[in-house]
Amino acid sequence: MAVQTYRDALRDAMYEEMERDERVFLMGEEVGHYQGAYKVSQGLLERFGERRVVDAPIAEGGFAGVGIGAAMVGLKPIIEFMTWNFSFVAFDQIVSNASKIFQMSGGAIPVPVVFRGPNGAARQVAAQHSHSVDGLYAHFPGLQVVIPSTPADAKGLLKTAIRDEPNPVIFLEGETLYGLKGEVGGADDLIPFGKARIGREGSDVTVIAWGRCYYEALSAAEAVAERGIECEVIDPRTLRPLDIDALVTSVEKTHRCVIVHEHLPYGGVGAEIVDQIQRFAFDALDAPIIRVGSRDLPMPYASNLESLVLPTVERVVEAIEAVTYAES
Amino acid sequence: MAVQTYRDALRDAMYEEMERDERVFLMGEEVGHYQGAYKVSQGLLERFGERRVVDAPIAEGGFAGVGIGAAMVGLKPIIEFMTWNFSFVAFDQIVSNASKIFQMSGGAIPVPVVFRGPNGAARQVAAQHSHSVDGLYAHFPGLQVVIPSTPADAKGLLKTAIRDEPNPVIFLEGETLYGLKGEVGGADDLIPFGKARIGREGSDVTVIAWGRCYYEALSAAEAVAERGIECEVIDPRTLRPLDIDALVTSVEKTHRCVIVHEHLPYGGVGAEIVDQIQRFAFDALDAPIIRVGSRDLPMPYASNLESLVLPTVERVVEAIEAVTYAES
Amino acid sequence: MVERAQTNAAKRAPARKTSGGSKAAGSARVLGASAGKKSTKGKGDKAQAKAPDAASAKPSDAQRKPKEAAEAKATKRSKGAGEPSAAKRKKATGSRGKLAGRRDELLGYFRKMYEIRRFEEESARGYAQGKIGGFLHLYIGQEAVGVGISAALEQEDYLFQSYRDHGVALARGMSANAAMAELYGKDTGCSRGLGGSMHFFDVANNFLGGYGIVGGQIPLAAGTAFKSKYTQDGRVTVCLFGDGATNIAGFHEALSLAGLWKLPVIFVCENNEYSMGTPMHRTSPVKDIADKGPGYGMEGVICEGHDVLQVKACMAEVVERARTGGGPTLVEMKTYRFRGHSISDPAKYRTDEEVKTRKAQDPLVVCRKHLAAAGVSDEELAAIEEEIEAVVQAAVAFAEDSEPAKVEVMENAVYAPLEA
Amino acid sequence: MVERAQTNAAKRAPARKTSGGSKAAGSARVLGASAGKKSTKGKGDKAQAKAPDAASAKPSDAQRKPKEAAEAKATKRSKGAGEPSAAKRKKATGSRGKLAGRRDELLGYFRKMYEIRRFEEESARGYAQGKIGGFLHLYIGQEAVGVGISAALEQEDYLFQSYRDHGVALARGMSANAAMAELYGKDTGCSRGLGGSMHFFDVANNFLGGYGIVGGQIPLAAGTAFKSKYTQDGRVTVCLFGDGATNIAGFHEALSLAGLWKLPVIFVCENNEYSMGTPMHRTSPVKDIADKGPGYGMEGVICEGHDVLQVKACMAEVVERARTGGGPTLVEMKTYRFRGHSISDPAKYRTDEEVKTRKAQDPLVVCRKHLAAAGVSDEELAAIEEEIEAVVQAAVAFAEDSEPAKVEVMENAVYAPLEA
Ligand SMILES: Cc1ncc(C[n+]2csc(CCOP(=O)(O)OP(=O)(O)O)c2C)c(N)n1
Ligand SMILES: Cc1ncc(C[n+]2csc(CCOP(=O)(O)OP(=O)(O)O)c2C)c(N)n1
Ligand SMILES: [Mg+2]
Ligand SMILES: [Mg+2]
Repeated sequence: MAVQTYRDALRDAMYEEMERDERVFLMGEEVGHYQGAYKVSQGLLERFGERRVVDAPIAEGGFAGVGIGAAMVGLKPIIEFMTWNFSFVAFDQIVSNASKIFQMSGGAIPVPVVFRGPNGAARQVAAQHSHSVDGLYAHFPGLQVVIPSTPADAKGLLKTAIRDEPNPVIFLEGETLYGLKGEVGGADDLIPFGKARIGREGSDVTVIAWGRCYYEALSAAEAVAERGIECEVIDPRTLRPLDIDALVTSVEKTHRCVIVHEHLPYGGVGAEIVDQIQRFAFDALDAPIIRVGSRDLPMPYASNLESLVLPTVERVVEAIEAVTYAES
Repeated sequence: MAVQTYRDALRDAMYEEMERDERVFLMGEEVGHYQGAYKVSQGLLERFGERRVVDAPIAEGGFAGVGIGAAMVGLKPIIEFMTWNFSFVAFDQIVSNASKIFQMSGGAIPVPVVFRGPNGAARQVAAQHSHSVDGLYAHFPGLQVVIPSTPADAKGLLKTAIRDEPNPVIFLEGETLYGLKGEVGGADDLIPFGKARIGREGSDVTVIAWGRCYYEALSAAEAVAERGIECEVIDPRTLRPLDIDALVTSVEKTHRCVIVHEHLPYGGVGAEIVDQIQRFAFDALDAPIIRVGSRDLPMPYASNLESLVLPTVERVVEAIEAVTYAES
Repeated sequence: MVERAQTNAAKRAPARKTSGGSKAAGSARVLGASAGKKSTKGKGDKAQAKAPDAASAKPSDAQRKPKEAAEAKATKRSKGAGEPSAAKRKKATGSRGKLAGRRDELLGYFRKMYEIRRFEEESARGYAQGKIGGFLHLYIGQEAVGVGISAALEQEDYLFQSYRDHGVALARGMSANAAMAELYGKDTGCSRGLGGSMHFFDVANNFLGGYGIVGGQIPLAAGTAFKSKYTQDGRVTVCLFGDGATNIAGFHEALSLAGLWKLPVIFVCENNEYSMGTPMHRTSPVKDIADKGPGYGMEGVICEGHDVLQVKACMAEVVERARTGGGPTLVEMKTYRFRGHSISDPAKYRTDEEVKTRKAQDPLVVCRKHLAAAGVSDEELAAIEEEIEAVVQAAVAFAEDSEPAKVEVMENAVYAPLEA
Repeated sequence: MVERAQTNAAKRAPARKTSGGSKAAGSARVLGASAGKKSTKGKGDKAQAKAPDAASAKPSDAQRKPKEAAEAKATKRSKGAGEPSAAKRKKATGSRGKLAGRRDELLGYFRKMYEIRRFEEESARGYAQGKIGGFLHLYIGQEAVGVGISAALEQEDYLFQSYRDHGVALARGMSANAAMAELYGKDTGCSRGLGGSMHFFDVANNFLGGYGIVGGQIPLAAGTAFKSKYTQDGRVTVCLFGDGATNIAGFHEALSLAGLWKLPVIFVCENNEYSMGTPMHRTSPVKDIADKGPGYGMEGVICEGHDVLQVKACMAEVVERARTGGGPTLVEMKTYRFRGHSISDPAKYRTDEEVKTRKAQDPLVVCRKHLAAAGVSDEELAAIEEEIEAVVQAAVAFAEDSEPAKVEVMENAVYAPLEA
């Protein structure tokens, strides 16, 4: 297997799918001539030309709608949001149109569009640029929400997203993960939606984490392992559909659960997983489930404050200690 | 105490606060000459004139922004969304500006704006017009989310919302509640945010419900009371801030909990309450917490299907039976 | 242990449909201008309003302005801010001879417009009887727009509309049965009972939907036009929306993109003078919607929307331009709705006189005049009316008798739901 | 048992501030036109570019066009679609005598523009040193716009800007200390370290913020202007944004509302020819942003944004109109940024030649010419530069020495948070 960065894995997924299927095109701000604000689309313009790699003006609601409309009549658009923060100006298109047209039309019109881009806080980009939107979009039936943490998942899941029909896909990348290296699959290695990946096996605590937080979870697991606490770290990879079976199976083994996510704490995916686990594994639980997420505040600019708001390895360790009633 | 409809209670709250404070104005589509799409602003134009009761073109993002901007410099705008579905085109203004400016400015610029309008499904208005947005907006720190179920709460909470500083208020009314009658408070009876109301006392199951679903909860409580199950029905009234103390206190008494809401099931306020209760009352719980919400589907038009999607008294009864391990 | 519903992918919308759509509106493209009497300049023209039924085509008009193509030319808008708005409307003239040659075409238009009118009246009745629920926005008064547009399109062209979508869907070729069954929430409805009044869909006729969020459909239309440019499929997209919709985000972003990329799309604003209860002068900073075109690098055109022939002629020209790479146009159709905004709106915000004046330009009345000029007798029209009556009554019966909307359809038309 | 943080309401922004703002840009309103040499027609004018330092004011110009007021009149835009874009720029002429009378005013502009330039250079340095984080968008090259605008405003007028906000904030009167401390994430920063580069705020100077979502600030500006109309406070709001921002929702909805309600607001597009890496001809359907004004019922005006005197003169006129009830204007400032979009952008999408050509119109160079014409010596300017150098270095030292941003401020500036 080849070793690649997460960024290149995404690029290759698009490249290969565009080679494979003439209907696939990429549209977004700076995706073409600039090679992508984060260089994820590097080289695509040169290979596929302006017809299929389309620089869009700053009009997210407009070009999200263009993607939806084009998908309604048979194209397979990949719409890049320069970051997911900017999807808020396209929110109505995503929620009122993309997620509903398939059903409103009585199943007649599928909308196979992929919306993708970096999600979550980069560093010190402050309140308007630091959103993790996973908790937001997973709320809506008719959307599928994908959030890969490794280069292999990035590639395999993006390929599935592009080929997937009929509902739109919200594909959440990690800006702070773009440089991460790892092995990736080949042109035909698709990763199905709805299948969690066990990143580390363990018997004492189930730690569920995705996106960037997957690495905080792994680090915390390493840290507590030294003290004899063995964590099972699971990455759901897709938040909708959610592989609740895998999560519940693990909790039935460990009897304890910590969830780590970057999104805001009120509601969201984290709370949904808590709800499902307490319903499906009520008798198995030996301690309350604890979530580690962003603190409940708009993101401050100053780095000393930002690091108090984002989830950290220390906070994950504390949560693991709390559910195991361990001393720190 | 006077008896009024929920609609008139809202109108009077605005009327009284506009009398009291020259800085308060109402803006929205059809709020003036048309007297409000749902007649909530009946008579306000005649009393306060076009300067303070402002008919806006269909430009929710624009006039939500006008409300925020006006609030930044000292006015106290009430911005009506004809229904909350239409707030999606103003989503970025609400989330990126209204909820954040107070903090981004280092606390220098409060944004005392009230966004209000009917929330949730009316009847058969289909996928794009049937959203309950409580689960959506409660996610964001910097917003306060209020959802009155009775005429008294409607009036008292709206008055607090208008007088409240410094953060914006999301005020969610019930279209299907507008005609409901009840006693209401006087001009100076404000109801504080963050205080739940116990609608029915009981010892066996805590049923938490708000908005329209409060009535489904009460009906279900009546139904199971005949079989000797006594429910405590609690309406949080404000979802952010959330009176978790009151909810936990009740669950510690009843050891069982059902949550009823109209919003979509994935995440949202319901899941948040589950999370908090299982954290704060873990040992008190004798059964998993069960939520009754909208089914996880875009809302269909046909009435036979719509009533399968919306929460019903029957589904609440089933949930109560489930947490009490009762036979139906 | 946990079961999750997982659905099969539904069939994709057919990528291309080339069979001719010889619906009532007729599939033959009439390239020249319509004929008819000189259009009024607006509601102020009382003289005209006083002779609603007379077939008043004046041969002298036709003699004065013999060049049909020139007449059909949609008025170019070219003005800056500050200038008083001086929208010039296209003036159509007619002659008995000209119209006689368009007899069948006119009959087709009449038939379809009358069908829409009667369909809407039956919808209102069904609503009053509680058979139809939700919101119901009628097209009565605007029939000429939908029918004239459809007449100017090829079967494979794409069409989008707002929630006020029954008339346009019927004009595009949807059967009254499928339309009425949708209103009744039945499985035989055009959206299988899931969409209702505001969300009609008809993929076979490339009617890509009615949409409930004001302006929300406009970027979608830029999207289908993008597809046409991408695949060079030769199709044109037409997107309708109201006057009120021109103030919202979707209008701006879609027109900006379409203007920039020269997409084959026609943006048609049905200016019925009101957005809900608010007259346009209280919602728009400019007097004519067409004036919003130039800022998007496209022409703004005004057309008298009560005359199906003028609508057809105007659309034929701009559609042709779009089809041949000339880019988008913003067309303002001056029209009027005779009923309230929706079925629950008593429309008290306008005077009886205003409505009466406008009813003199009822598209059916105007069309009847053309028909008379073309030599069609009242008896012939009465026969058509009778036929249509049967069609509409059959649609109601069909809707009544159909199976209710199905749970499986609802559950299968969404991917990856939670098991709640 | 569960603790929830509950905060005190912070103090409201002062409702009114009437003290004169004699900041460097000067509070005296100069009503007439600026003086200076004939402006170029764009980047093609190489002859001009070759003499960047010569004081080339030609007395003969002034004699040919003696009427200052007429010259200052911003060019009215009036064109429809299809016409070739033929933006006429305001042409300013100058005479040594005229400029001599504006000596102090010019020195004030130079001082502020130079302060901005040096501040930005130090920002870039702080970023390279890792003292400043996040995104950093510099104002270098656009100084004349911010300074000229501020000069045309009263202290109590409201101002909004995008994320490219340092220069405008300084022009408006923010201290370099508060600005630099904000970039360093310190409690003494203008937003107490919570906002950072993109979110400067300065309530005392009615600078109502820098905003990160493209176009997001524009409706807010309509909101403060609405407040001014509501309270008749006589204030005008100015809202800046980039050329790229004119394609987005917020631009459209805000201009529609302002045009409809005749709000006292000036929309200033800083057209620096690029949105990030994309030149304007690939983002806008029209060649000049000013052409987007008429569709909103407002005049579109083009101004040469590299000349602070022209900016001031143009703004003075349209601000006066807004203040006296004449409604909003869309002003297009033709400008250029010398650096990349943000500090991390190498700006490879433009040629060295293009940048070199534009640097001949560096606002500081242009201002120096005016100063020379006004009889100001190089020594005098060198002394000012030295003063400013001290101010900027002091700001860096101040930022370094200040306390980091405070947890309490962060926690108190939001109501009703969960206890996570
Ligand atoms: C974004 C949004 N805001 C408000 C509404 C409520 N609404 C439905 S139709 C309508 C009026 C639309 O007027 P216009 O665009 O002129 O179309 P018409 O109804 O006249 O055909 C309004 C305000 C909506 N559906 N969507
Ligand atoms: C809604 C939104 N989309 C995208 C971005 C990312 N972005 C930031 S600045 C920028 C370019 C803006 O160009 P312009 O409006 O011309 O302003 P300039 O930077 O040239 O001053 C983009 C695309 C954003 N901040 N907000
Ligand atoms: Mg209308
Ligand atoms: Mg720019």
